[in-house]
Amino acid sequence: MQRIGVFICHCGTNIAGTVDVKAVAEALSHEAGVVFSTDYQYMCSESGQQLMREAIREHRLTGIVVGSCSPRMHEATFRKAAAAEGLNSYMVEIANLREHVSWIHKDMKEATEKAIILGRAAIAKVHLNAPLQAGESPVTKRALVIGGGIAGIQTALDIAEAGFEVDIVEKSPTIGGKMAQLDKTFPTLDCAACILTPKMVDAAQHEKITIYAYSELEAVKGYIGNFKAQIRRKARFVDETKCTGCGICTEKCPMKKAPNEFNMGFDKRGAVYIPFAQAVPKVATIDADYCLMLKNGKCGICSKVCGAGAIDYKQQDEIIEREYGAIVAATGFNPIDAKVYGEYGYGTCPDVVTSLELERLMNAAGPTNGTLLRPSDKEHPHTVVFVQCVGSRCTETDERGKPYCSKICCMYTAKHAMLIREKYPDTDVYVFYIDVRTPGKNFDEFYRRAVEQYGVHYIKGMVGKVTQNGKQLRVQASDLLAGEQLHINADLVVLATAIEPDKTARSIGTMLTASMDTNDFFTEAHPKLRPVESPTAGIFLSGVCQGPKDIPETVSQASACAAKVIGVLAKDKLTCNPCVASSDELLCNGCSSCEKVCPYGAITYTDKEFRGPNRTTLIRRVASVNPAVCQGCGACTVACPSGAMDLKGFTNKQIMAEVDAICK
Amino acid sequence: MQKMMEKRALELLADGTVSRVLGWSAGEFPYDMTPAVFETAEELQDGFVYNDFCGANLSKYLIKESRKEGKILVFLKPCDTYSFNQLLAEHRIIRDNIYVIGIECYGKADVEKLKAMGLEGITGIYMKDGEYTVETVYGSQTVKAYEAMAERCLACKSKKHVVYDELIGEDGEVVTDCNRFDMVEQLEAMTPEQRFAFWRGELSRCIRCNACRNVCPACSCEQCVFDNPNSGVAQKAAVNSFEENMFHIIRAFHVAGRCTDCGECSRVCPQNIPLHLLNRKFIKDMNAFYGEYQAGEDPDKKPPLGTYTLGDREA
Amino acid sequence: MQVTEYKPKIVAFCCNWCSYAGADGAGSARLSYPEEVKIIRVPCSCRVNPMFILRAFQRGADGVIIAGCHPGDCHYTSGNYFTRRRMALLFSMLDYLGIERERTRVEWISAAEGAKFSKTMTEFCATVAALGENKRLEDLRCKK
Amino acid sequence: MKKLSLAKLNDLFAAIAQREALYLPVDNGTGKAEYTKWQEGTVYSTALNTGRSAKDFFFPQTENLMEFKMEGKRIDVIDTREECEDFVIFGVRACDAASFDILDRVYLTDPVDTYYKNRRQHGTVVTMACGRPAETCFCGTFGIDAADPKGDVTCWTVEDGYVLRANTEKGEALLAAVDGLLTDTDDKAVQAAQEKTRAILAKLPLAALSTEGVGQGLTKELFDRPEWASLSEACLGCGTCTFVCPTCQCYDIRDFDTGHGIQRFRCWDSCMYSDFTKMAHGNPRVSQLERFRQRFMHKLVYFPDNNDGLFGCVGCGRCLARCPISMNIVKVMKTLAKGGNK
Amino acid sequence: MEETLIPYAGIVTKITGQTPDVKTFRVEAPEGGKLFEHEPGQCAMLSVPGISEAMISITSSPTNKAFMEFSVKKCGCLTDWLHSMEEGQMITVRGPYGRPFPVHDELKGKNLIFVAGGIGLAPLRSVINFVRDNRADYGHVDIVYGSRSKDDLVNYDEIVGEWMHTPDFNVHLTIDREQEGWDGHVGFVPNYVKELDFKPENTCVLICGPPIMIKFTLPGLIELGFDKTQIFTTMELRMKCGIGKCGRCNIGNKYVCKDGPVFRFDQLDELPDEY
Repeated sequence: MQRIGVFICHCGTNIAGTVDVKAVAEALSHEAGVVFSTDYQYMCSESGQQLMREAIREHRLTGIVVGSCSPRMHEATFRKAAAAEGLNSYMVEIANLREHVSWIHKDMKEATEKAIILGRAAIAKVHLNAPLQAGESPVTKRALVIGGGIAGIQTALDIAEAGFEVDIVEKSPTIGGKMAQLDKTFPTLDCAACILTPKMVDAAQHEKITIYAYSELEAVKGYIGNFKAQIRRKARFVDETKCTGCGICTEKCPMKKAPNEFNMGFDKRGAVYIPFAQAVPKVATIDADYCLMLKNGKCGICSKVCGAGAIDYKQQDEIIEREYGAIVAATGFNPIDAKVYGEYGYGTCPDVVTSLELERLMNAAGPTNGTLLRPSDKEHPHTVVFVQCVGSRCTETDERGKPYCSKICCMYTAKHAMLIREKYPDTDVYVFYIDVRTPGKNFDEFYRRAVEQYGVHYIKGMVGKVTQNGKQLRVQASDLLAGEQLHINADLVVLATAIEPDKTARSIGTMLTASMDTNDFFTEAHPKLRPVESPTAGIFLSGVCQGPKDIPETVSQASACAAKVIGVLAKDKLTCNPCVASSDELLCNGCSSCEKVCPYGAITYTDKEFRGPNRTTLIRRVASVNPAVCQGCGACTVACPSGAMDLKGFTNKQIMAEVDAICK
Repeated sequence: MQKMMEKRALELLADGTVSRVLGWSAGEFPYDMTPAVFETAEELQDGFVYNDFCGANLSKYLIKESRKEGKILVFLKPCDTYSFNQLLAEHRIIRDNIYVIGIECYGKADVEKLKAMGLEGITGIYMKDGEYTVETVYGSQTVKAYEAMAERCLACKSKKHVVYDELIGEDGEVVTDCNRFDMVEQLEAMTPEQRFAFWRGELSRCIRCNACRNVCPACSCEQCVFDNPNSGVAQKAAVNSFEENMFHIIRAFHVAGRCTDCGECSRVCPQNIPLHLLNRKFIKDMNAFYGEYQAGEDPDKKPPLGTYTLGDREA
Repeated sequence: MQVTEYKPKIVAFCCNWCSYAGADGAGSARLSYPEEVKIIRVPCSCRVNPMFILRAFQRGADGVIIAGCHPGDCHYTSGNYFTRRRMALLFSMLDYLGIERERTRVEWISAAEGAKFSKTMTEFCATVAALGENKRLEDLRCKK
Repeated sequence: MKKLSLAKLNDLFAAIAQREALYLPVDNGTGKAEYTKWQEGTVYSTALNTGRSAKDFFFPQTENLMEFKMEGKRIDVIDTREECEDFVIFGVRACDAASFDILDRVYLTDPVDTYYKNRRQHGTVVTMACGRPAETCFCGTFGIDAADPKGDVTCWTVEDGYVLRANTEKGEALLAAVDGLLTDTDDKAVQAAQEKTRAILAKLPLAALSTEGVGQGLTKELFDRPEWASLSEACLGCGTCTFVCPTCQCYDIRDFDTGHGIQRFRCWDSCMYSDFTKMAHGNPRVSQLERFRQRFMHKLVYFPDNNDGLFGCVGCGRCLARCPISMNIVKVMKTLAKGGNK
Repeated sequence: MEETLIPYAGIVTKITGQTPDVKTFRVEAPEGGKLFEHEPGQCAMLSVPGISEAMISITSSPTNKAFMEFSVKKCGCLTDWLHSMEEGQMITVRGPYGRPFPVHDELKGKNLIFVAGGIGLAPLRSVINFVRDNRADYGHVDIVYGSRSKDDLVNYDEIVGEWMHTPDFNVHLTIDREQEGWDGHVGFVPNYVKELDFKPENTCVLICGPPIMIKFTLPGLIELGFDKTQIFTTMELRMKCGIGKCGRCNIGNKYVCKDGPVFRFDQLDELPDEY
């Protein structure tokens, strides 16, 4: 029989406002085994914890039930408090009276009744709790960063600076990501390449960093501290170790029809190419879709011109396996395909472009060498219209767009407008917006400069339609403030398209068993308190893969993420989750059902000797669970027909006791 | 058949291939054979019997017998070989200690069927030309063999031996047009109310004697959850309709994907509850949801509950 | 005359990583659902043994819902896939025994889907309430 | 003796059922008869015997003994016993009727089992003499006459109706209550029926089965006989034989937590079960051999030891028909009788 | 009508820790006093409803009119529960069950030797205290009691404080292995019994302890000239009903709960070897 203490938290008025906490404490005081029951303003506060500790001492408590907020919030807090008093942490159970009761129910009587029932269930469980001891597992002191954009680079650099090895896996031939494609950056207007490329070089040169560019994650096994990842190193058909990046091959390649991704397809590149001058690693890659040699075995020029002998048409994808202690997802984003918004003419009218395309059209290293020219006739545009929120902040009924705000568009549009007006003062610039959102250091000042200093026309309203009208574009829009319809003849229309997580994020999330939201952004362990961790231990989140953010935010999150990773790698051993499966050898018949459903391969079988009747010995095959490998999902417990396999902390009897208490 | 089996068993005993023989021994009546282990030629010659009433599936005895000293000879009918394979896949029997003779089978007789025809006081049963001559204290009568055939044999799924060391008689084929799911389909076609009434009628007869469980080759747990006082679900009696349901649902679930549909559960039920209809429902569903699977057919194939696909149907 | 609607007892097994968090999310967003729903936290939906479900019905539950991560999102990679198979078979068996199919359900609710949690629970509650008291899997001994 | 014409059987049932609950064998749809409560339209089954024995009426498979209310440190014991209502069982065969004597020896000796006694006092047994015994019958081995069963009232099926004889006060009261349906008769028709039955009984395959080699005082001789090993070899350890047996009376006492109290109930148990004698630190009957031996030693030796030679078997043959592996008391008796010094 | 299966509810008024795994529970009726009377050697069914029922020997003497006591070793579901109980809680008790030691006939006027090991002292303690309270009816008393260690000796305080000071009582304590702070005898009970060289004349032996101890003590006693008719023991088997009906505690034709638990060794010889 346990001696149970019950503590009902008011959580200010969060719980006490809807639940009669005194009545709950009183009702639960009559439950079998309860020797102490009380309520308190804030159980999680220092004095609340003190109250619990005193009660443990004074009443010799062997079990604790706290009626409070979600265990996902403060279970650890109360466990620590109990442990400080010498009570095993796993003798604490939480009845979730806030998220599951007071916050969702309005009627005091009903909420109180439900609170009492949840309290009873927790008491019933604690009766069957047993002290659990956490085991330990070693840590591989290397991190994997998936994605080589500014987020991945920053995280990798910070981890490496702390003295740990980091591997970056980047699916494209070079690291740099989206930032490498940008022209200037708000709100300081410094050039993206100038601030990014040194970091890329730092990463390339850092002795602790290994970059696997043109590589993709194939599979991940294991758990925090002990991941095993398979990385597919896609065939570049160029030996990375030999290529000097001289670029002769790219010049001599006769096949010049491949669209240049880096310039958003505005120009062409060769079948063998280096994405841009500052690419890291600066090695050529042969595009198998275009290479004549690879396609029909005729050409081979690049091989002939390469002084280093780096060209290797026979190169194959290679899969390497590496071990890691922690994994960072920095998979980044892409603009959505603006073609779905046919009314804006994208894809049909060549002079309707996206903001990222505009970045390239304005960049000195871009297809126009930095001169803003219309894609259609390479003329200077005199009237430019920006359309905001294309695919962002959509209502639920709009299946083409995203419900969220893409966050960066207001600022980069202000930047674009300002840059155009500065370079080409004869240009009229219109911005159609729903709201202008400029929270951030020096952001609003930046926007006001665009309006006040550069005379950009900001019009609150929606663009209804963009149609080709001769050489010009006819923009139909409404001015909400003036309450009138507008028709503007524009030379260039720029769409601020929403951004979405990279398409590969979903499959990577599945590999990492990291949960994702409906928009395919990785879910953080806690939206406020653990924003850079995935709920899956050992998986961390950096950059836009977690949610839209601009460069400064991305970089700070990347560093925060690195700090978390360093926190894991700095440890020699990790404490394991003690809530793991274990097999009762006396019941186990070694049928292997459990092994088949274990995702971690934590179950093995051995032949063991048992005492049989009349002093005989029986040899039986029985299962045993490696507690460092088991993550405690419990799949095996249901696969086991004899009930030999049970899960500590969530035993069959504990769960059934909760069921009984709830249904009573 | 009996002669051939006996002869071969005597040979294998004599040449030391096996030290024991698992077969059937004669009963008081023409139909009540008991599974038995014979250790000597004399015992075999005295007591070994094989006839149309030797329906018992001997494979489960091998859990115990294959762990004893020496090799044991076992006679397995086609359906028994599936159970044998399944036990092998679950590491419950030691293959090296077993010599399997597959015996051909065209269906076993069910004495209950004879009795249901009003044949009481049976003193002798003789088989000739597809007919049984049944002698009773009240006179004799002839019955067509198929009229006395056990239900499970009428819906035989396979006459093929999936494992054996040698065969006596012919090896058959998997019965592709077997109608074993007919009754399941009939039940499925009923309304829930009708189905509920049907199963209440059947399961309410349960006396929880555990014969179905103890005879089942898949129920080979060291201790059944229903016998384990620490499991929290231990039951000893069919106290009420809930416990009847609980026992039979959970038992069927525990053998789901492992049950070879050997039909022993229904054969032994003293209350004639068609327990195989529960197992067959699971088998039918698994086939329909996750592709054809026959437990015991291929020990290396993953059972439906031990694997999954991304596109499985929703529950 | 006002007919008082039957208030069913609902047990919701929620996996710790997605659906329990989803329930917390519903709480944080103050998205209400009937108080008849009581949540039991399990590490993964695959921890739910058919015995627990029958046990709940025995002890007086009128409906049992199992909520887990969306397929592909299981914290343990594959747990919910096994849940899906097990429950598909179990529910089909219950149906076969003539026990109302609508009393049991599996739903995939992510940590971000507080709204879905609340909506699902509200709907499920209404469905079960319409069925009324669980008679076919009841244990009279457990009735007061 | 009283006579009931064939046509009036249903009237008799109706008349009895008006006074008290009446149970009689009825076909249950699987080709087997089971005791069922009579109501208008119920058809009496003339099947030789019921699938389950008649012991259920006095010793049901499960019954509540008492309840406990638990609150905090307090326990209240609640006696839930209630006076049983009168009832009649019609159509009990000689074997089952004899089994009641055996159950009485256990449950009505000091200390009396009040649950059993209550039912026994309120139940009236109407037996039906056998007409078509089966090959599995061997009640004669234990001195039971299938043609002249015991019970409160004995009934014979004769050519043109039924002859009834009251054997006890309870029986007389029952017949008196339905006297309007009955006429007086002599025992000629009964004797003819009995002769016919006895002639068949003599021809049954087990007619010659004797109790030689088993019985009172033979513990030492039989306990260590090597044949137990082969006899018990195939036993599955299920409870079929025990549960269909009219004389098996072992029980278990269990508690069930209803959520609002503890119900203590008893239920049939089987000495064939591996956990029957299991204790926290071991089991005196380690293997199926010991458990199998216990069941038959109890019926054939221990029970006669403690009950003036009365055997704990009535030869109803249910276990012969029902055992999944066709091992049974007849095979045991014959094996034990064969050469005692093997 | 009285039904022996329906228990009494009693209050556990005192719990005394005897050894690391043995506790003694004092049980009184809610209105005070004993739940029922008993004879030395008889047992009672203790139960916590919902947990389990178990047959436990009554360790207090019938001469104690205020309460009953049970010494319980922690070894299963119910005993674990009892050990975690607190004073003031209720349990249920039914009984008394079984045949007592024949203190009114065969043992009367005899010299008595009690041989006990570990928790085996519990049933004998009832007799010992009965004999102390009826000192004139019995002759010389020897008590041989052994345990694994000093800490495992049950009722140590009572033995040293009271039994050792009872006239014509000789208490011989022994422990299995040398231990600091123990200057008494060291060795196993069977050997110690032989060393003590008891005389069989007009003497009865009451023995209770682990089977292995009984097995080895018996030949020693026979060697000393004792006849099996002079030696009594008490048995323990799985019991449920306590009244010889549920069918599980029989050894041959004898039911331990009804015909035992006290047996004379010559009676045990008549029974098959299945215990």
